[in-house]
Amino acid sequence: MKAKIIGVLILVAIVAFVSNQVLVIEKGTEGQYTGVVAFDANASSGSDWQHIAAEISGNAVDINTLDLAELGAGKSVKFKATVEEFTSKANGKRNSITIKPENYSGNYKFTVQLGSIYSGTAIRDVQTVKKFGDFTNQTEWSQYAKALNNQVHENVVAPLGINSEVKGKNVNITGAATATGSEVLITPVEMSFE
Amino acid sequence: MKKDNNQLVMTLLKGRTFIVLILLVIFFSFASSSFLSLNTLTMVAKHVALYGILALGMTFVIITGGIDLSVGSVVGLVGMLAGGLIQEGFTFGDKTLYFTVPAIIVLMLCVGCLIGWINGIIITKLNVAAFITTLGTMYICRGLANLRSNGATFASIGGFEGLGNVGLKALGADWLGIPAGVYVFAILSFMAAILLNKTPTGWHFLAVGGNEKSAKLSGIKSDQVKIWAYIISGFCAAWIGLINTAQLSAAHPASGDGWEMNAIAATVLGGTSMSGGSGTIIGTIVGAFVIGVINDGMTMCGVSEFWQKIIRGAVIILAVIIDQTQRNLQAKMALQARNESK
Amino acid sequence: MKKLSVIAVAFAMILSFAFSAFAAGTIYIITPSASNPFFATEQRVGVAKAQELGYEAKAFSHDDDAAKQLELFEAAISDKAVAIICDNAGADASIEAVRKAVDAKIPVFLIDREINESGLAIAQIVADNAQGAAAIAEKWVEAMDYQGKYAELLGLESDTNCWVRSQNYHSVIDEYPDLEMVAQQSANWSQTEGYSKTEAILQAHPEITGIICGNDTMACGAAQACVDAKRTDIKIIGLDGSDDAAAYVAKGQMVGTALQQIARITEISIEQADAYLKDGTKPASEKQLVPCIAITKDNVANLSQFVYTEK
Amino acid sequence: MFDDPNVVLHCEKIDKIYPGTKALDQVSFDLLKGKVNVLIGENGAGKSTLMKMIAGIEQPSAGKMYMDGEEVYFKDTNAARARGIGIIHQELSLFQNLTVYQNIFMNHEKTKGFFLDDAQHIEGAKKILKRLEHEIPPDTLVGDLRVGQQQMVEIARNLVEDDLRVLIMDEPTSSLSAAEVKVLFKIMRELLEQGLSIVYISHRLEEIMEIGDHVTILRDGKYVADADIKDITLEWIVENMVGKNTQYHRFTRSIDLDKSEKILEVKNLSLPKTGGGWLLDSVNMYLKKGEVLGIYGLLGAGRSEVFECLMGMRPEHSGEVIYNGKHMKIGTISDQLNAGFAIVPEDRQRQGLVQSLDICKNASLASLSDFTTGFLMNYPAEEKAVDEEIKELHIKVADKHLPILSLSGGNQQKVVIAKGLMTKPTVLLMDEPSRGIDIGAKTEVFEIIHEFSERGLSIIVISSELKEIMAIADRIYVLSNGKCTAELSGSTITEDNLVHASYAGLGTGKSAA
Repeated sequence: MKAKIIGVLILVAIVAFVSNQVLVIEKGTEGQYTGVVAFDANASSGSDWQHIAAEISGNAVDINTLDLAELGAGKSVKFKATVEEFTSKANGKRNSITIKPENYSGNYKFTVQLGSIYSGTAIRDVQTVKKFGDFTNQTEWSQYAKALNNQVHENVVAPLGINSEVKGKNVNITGAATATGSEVLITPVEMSFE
Repeated sequence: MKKDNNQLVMTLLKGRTFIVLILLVIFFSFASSSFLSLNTLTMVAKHVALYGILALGMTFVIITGGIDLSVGSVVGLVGMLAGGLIQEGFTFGDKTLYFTVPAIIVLMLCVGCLIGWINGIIITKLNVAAFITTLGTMYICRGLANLRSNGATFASIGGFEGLGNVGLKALGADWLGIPAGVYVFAILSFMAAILLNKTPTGWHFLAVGGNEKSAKLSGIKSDQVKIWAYIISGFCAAWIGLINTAQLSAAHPASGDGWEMNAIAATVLGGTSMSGGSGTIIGTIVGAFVIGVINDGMTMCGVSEFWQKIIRGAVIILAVIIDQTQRNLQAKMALQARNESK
Repeated sequence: MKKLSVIAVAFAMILSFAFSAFAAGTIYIITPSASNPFFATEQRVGVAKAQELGYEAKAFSHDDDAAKQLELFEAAISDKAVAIICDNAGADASIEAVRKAVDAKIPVFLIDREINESGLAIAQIVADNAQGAAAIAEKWVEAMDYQGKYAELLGLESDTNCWVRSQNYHSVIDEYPDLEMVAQQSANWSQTEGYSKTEAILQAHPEITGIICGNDTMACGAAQACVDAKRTDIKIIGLDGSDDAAAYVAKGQMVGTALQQIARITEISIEQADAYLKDGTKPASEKQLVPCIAITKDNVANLSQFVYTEK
Repeated sequence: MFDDPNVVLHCEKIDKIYPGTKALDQVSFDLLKGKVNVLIGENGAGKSTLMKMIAGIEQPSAGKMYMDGEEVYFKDTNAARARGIGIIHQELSLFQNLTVYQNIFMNHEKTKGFFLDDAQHIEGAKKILKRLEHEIPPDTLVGDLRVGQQQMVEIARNLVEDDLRVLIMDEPTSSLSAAEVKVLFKIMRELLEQGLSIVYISHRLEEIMEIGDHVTILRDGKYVADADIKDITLEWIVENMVGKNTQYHRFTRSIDLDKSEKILEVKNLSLPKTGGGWLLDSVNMYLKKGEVLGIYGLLGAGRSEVFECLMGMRPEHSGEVIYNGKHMKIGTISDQLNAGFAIVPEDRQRQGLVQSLDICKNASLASLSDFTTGFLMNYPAEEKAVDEEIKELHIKVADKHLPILSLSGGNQQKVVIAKGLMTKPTVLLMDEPSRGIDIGAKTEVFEIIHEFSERGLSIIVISSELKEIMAIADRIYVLSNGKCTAELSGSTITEDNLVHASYAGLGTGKSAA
């Protein structure tokens, strides 16, 4: 009996102590107390986009002056070309055009990806506005790459409303290019049909 | 002549763990030039504290003839609950509760006790073998620990001034050059020794483990005594959950995986009999140090991970063999003494 | 007396392992379990390179236990190691261990995985899991022809890399609404579990045509399960670039894997440690991403022992 | 309501029913104040059970107990202890792993604040042990003490409380030396003077005559008689204990045992007891071919130990065994089985049968190697042999593949006997073969024993039931406290001889007869 009373008293003391040592806040308002802002790749890429597009345009070199074998992980390029073919895969999520650059006579094959899903991280890898070290970890770094690809679609590709009618047209392209084997993949940052 | 010989061997055997500890320290001091230094010894003490505290609770459980396999998982679960309370708070409806660190410590110790209590109730009232019960709670607690965050780590253990929950890291820091865990180890060891040797309850642990039937005939509530042993074990495990989280500055759901084995090993090395009824706190502490010195010593000597495991296993088996030898010799000497007095 | 001699033998045993040459200092190489060929490669290459440059090297496993990792770091500090190379046990849970070493003025070089904190380690030479996962996922999506049902085998859920890889697989795959995940299970990085979980999934969801796996050991288990179940139609990918996986890729039983150039990464880390110890040269940036190489049937011949050589 | 100033505790028609047996049947008992109340009866008469009720260890199935004019109910030992009732158990119930003073004060700890007051414990222990004239150092481990000393500690435990009113002593002298018994009696008299009441259970009849005041006799769980010691004789006690009820048919032998050769002879068989003393003390025995030899004795007299030695279960024994005229070295159990020994153990459920196996497997378990072809079991051969045995022993079995527990106790026992016989033994050892089976089955078991002995099998039977052993045995050895106290045959086999011899070894030096 005595033990039970002591037990209850201890329990009451614990409850009293704990309820005295608690801060109750509205759900989701932690930020006001901590000042911590969660990482948002889209917000970050949005504000960086103009600088990055400008940087890539500024650094871009004509494709005919490049040794394509050294393209590797990515370079900024610009060129004028003729559209050879428009392809659409995966219900229009993987659109692309194959092109023939002006004055090019080599046997590389050139593809411009037009989304809405973009592969690779070429834009992120050629820009210097943000570095890997600016991010907490590679997850954020890869989210950032994806967010930049989304910017490409929103700002560059989507407004043009490209479809199979572009075949045979001439196009001016600035963008980031990568190569695997003899295939060059271009992610555009500026594009205009004539 | 032979009798004196026996007595000498007996004394050596009784103090064997301590002798082994001294020999190990001497050995590693020669094997690794940097071993015998204040820094190294502090480090060893810090590492020993982790499973030493678990072993304290385990000593009570094993003395009563049981076993607690759940302690390692309780370490993980308590760490995750504490980490979650600091980083995400406790959401209840549209309110979120952020507890202060002292409150979190109290709550987590309660969680440890609660799991111990559940273990004890299942073992005594529902008559399930201790091995099975705690094996079950071991899996359950590990699952809950992972479930709390879906396997992710809680990294913001430091807390935020604005939320008033700063301070857990102090449990992982050094105070006056000695890690906080070592203080906790010392205090809990002291309390455990007092409890076991200086209170009626302590006698009851030994009585229930030594001869449960007689204990019942003496009017001791053996079920309650056993339940208390598991509560103590859970309490100790909760401390390790907190200390480990503080030391890592992060709560990791895999924390404490397999530590119950270290705790059992330390307890057994310390001379606690797996069949219950005998054991000392000081023995357990020395046992924990033996394991700690072997671990850290071998690492500093560059012994490969695989060999470390082999040697650790051999040491444990050797300890039990020697323990058995001691018991046999003791029985032999008692018989001898009796025949002489006849 | 007999007991004492046994103890003496035990000591002698430890002794024989204890002493190796005293050199320009000891480099500690701490990795996850050496039972996995990937991490065994880290230890093997690391020790070899360190000895080549005149250091003593000690290699240990933390078994993905952050507390054990901390103990190993503290042992290294007590042992006055000159540098620590570490493939860590968790991006958040490892920060404290690195901080301890840095406070004790021991340079730390992280390999393979990064930690969520900059400015502590001298270098974080990270295999770009995110890029690797995305790259191989793209190959897989093509192999799947952008449609079908599939299952995912996750690694140990408390491991950061488990989620990095999964998220990046899904960042690619989830864009295609016709690809539907019908099962997601953890196989704890283990080949045995990969095998048994795949068997179970095939029973429950015979309609799947693809399995994405968080690492190669699980992928090998999954591939073997599919071979045994005569399900040659199932497209499997893994990540790491182990020789075992390469064998399955070469036979067409796996679509591909992403090679983390772990041998190269380990060598770089030792070289950078050597440079730092000799004259304090730090690498240009702390965080260095080493890209992964997507390995498919086309280029699998170039892969051997985690080293990719263009032929 | 019950009120008698001379009675401390009154039991009114107590029943105690265990699954299958009625241990106490309408027993009433008066515990007289300031007296030594002696309880006596054969093994299993219900003495210890009655005392367990009074001490609160177990609770009666029916009946009431009164103390101080009011009804009492003891739900546990604490409740009985609160009424001043203490008990010294038959089996030592000490903590071998703890010290003398810890044992004495267990659950009666003295504390200073929260903490144990060991100084007071040691002081108190010293005082009590001094009173008991056994000045054992209080910090000795109880496990290191002689059994006699342990018994003293057990007694000391009960004396430590001042409020003790009733002390129950269940065979406290069974392991004490003569000198120790003297001290104990002196203490008992002191306690009586202090107004304590004592219940005393013992098999040592002459002790009872010396210390007892009033004797109550139980038999088969029932009250038989009670009387003041001064009014009665030893003969009266034996007569009431044994009773004059059932009679078994005595078999007539066709074999002339005088001409039969000795098949087994045991010389100086001794077996040390852990904790001092002897379980068997220089026992000499022989067994002739075709003979049914009886071993009679009280519980703990060393009967089963003889079998355990012969079956190789007690390698620590000493002595010489001559088997078939040759000196025999006792090996392992399987060696002994191969040599032609077979045993029907005492505890059928725990030692005789494997509950999880069926009837057939239980019967053939000891002789499986006879039914193999290469490494594999030859099931047809096995089943045929089992069928034969079932037929021969008249085991009532519907299907031999039914679970063993589906059989009645008597038939289970026959399966155990069949198991022994299937090893084709030369010597069959049967430990209490009639225990726990009904009278019809008993007779059948006896018939089996007789029949096989007529065929030349030599059988040793242990029994604690006088009538039984007298009916079946050609010759009887009586064991008492590990010593062989009598060899009876033919006309010397009488109840009086058996009973007196069975108490003879317990005496404090002189024989009780």
